[in-house]
Amino acid sequence: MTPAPIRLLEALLFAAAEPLSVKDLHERLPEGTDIGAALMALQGYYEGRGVVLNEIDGKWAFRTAPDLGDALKLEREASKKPSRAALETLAIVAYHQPVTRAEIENIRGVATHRGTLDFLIEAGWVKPGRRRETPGKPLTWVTTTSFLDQFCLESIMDLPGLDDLKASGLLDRRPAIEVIPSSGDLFAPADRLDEEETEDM
Amino acid sequence: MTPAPIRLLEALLFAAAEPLSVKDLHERLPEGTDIGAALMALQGYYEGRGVVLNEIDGKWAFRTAPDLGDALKLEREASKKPSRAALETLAIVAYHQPVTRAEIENIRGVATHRGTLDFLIEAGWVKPGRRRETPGKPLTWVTTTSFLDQFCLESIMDLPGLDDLKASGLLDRRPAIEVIPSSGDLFAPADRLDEEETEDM
Amino acid sequence: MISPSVFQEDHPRVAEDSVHEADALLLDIDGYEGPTDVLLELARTQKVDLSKISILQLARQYLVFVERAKALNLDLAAEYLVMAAWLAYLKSRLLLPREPGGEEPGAAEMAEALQFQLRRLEAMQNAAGKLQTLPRLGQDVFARGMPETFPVTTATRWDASFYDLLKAYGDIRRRRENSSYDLPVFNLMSADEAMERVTRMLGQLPRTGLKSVWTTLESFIPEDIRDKIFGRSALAATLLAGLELVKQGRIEIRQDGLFRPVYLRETSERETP
Repeated sequence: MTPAPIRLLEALLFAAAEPLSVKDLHERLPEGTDIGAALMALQGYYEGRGVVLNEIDGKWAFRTAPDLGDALKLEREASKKPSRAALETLAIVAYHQPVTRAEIENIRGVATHRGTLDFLIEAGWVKPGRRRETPGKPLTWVTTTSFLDQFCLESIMDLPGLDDLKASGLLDRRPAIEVIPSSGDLFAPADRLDEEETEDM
Repeated sequence: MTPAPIRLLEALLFAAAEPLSVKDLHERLPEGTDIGAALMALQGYYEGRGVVLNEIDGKWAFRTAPDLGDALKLEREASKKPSRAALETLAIVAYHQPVTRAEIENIRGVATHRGTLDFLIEAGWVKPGRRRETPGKPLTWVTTTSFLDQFCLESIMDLPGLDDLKASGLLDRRPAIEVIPSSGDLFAPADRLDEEETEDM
Repeated sequence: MISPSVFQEDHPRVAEDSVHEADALLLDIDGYEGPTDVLLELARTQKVDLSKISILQLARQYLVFVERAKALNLDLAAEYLVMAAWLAYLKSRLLLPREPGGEEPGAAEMAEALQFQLRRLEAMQNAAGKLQTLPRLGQDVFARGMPETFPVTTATRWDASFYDLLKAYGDIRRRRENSSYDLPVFNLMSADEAMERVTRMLGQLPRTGLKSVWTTLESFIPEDIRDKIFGRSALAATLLAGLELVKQGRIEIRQDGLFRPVYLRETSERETP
């Protein structure tokens, strides 16, 4: 087993949200630890591996080995949250598929921004289904396998029904009488309406 | 120098905060890599170290060694504390899964309050499973990979005391006594909402 | 004199203790997750393995609990009363000899089912406790603090959880419902109404000199109120009106101790119209 201070050092550097200075490490490691020696030893373990222990500006951090960048197409990028409009549209397609664009708008009660469906198609969550056999033969929309993957569902049948949503508290947020005096829930959702008007993508 | 595929694997897993499935790894590693063998080799390297390679529900992630928790003194994530009802419900889903809401209610002997299941869904610990092939096709609930990750379990087979509970027959989900007005058997609250509205008066 | 053994059931020796337990439970009734939870707690007071529990004693303990609630004028939720009815039935079945050829479930089976229910709930409560003792990610075990992400060649990783999806759908449905949703109408007495009523009635009180006689707060409240909520709101609104009039220096208010009646009297010179 690796000596205790080195294990701890390794765990600290792994879990830290930012590079740590020797001073930071001093505060967190047992008193009397030879930090310099421990860092050298740890750096030795990672020699030639997929991960390296780097010193940048007097601070220490693990990084994936620079030569692997190409192979991994490594890029720093924060994951993004889909817009509210996109999520709502996606939810409607999921629950009401196959569903036409007019129906989506009718259910949402807001005109659907052109980009919203485009976004869902590009994300790979929604695809065109059959045309409806009604005048104008409108195109319908359905969800894809990759939609199921994203939300860890095995089948579209596994979406909770309305009664399930109700029971789990997701559907009905009507203020019960006991909340009236304490919180402003009853009159508050004014801001929610503002939010809806702006269909940001 | 460590063999190239293992270096890549190490870099991939080290860089990710979330567990990666073998499928994820497949897509990013050179074709023909024996991922199983590479994972085993990598896990061997980290044996007894401050960071260890864990399998969670068939996915893989580096995590700090569990025995270092106290010594790490890292900022603890301020997580919302589950209520007693939520924890009990979580335990029932974990041990009895897949389990329907009616079954949860029967085991607990109370109707599920709003905020219980939706807390668990929001935390990402519980998700819908397949619908039960019984009349009404009720939705079942199961735990997620993120639940296992969060509670440092490799699989639901590792739930504490699972074998004893199984042996004692206590994991039977069938209703024992039918006096619980939960699933609407007794008072048939076709309209559960009314019931909730007035319950605190 | 009738032999006490005949009525043994009506004079349980555990009565004193049971009342004590019942009160302790009633004090913390909000801390319990329904009648089964309360039953489990009562069962624990028997201090035996749940598989050896006396169901008859347990039924008695629970019925004492419900009786105490009634005696203390506490409103128990309907589910507690349903359980009481079920247990009372079970108790009678356990005490009476079984009718031959009866189609109803045997008392022994019912008792066994109850016992199973309690053991299963206890097991799940213990399991919940054990879950809490497991090391937790972000508390005892940590993930990579500075994650680097690898975009798949096709698209960005979208951070949308299943919860987000359900919530989005819930929002839409709710919006639709809300469009035709009427706020529940509660029949309450408003403070203005109470003020109007109290002022009017004060003027009709008998007086001695500048002051009227002391009159209880209750006498200002309309009689024959059937609606409990309206009654409570009337009491609150009348008290509020009283306090406001005290502030204006028009009346005095008096209460001789906690939970004693509240008296009002007019003090000011009556305004001449």
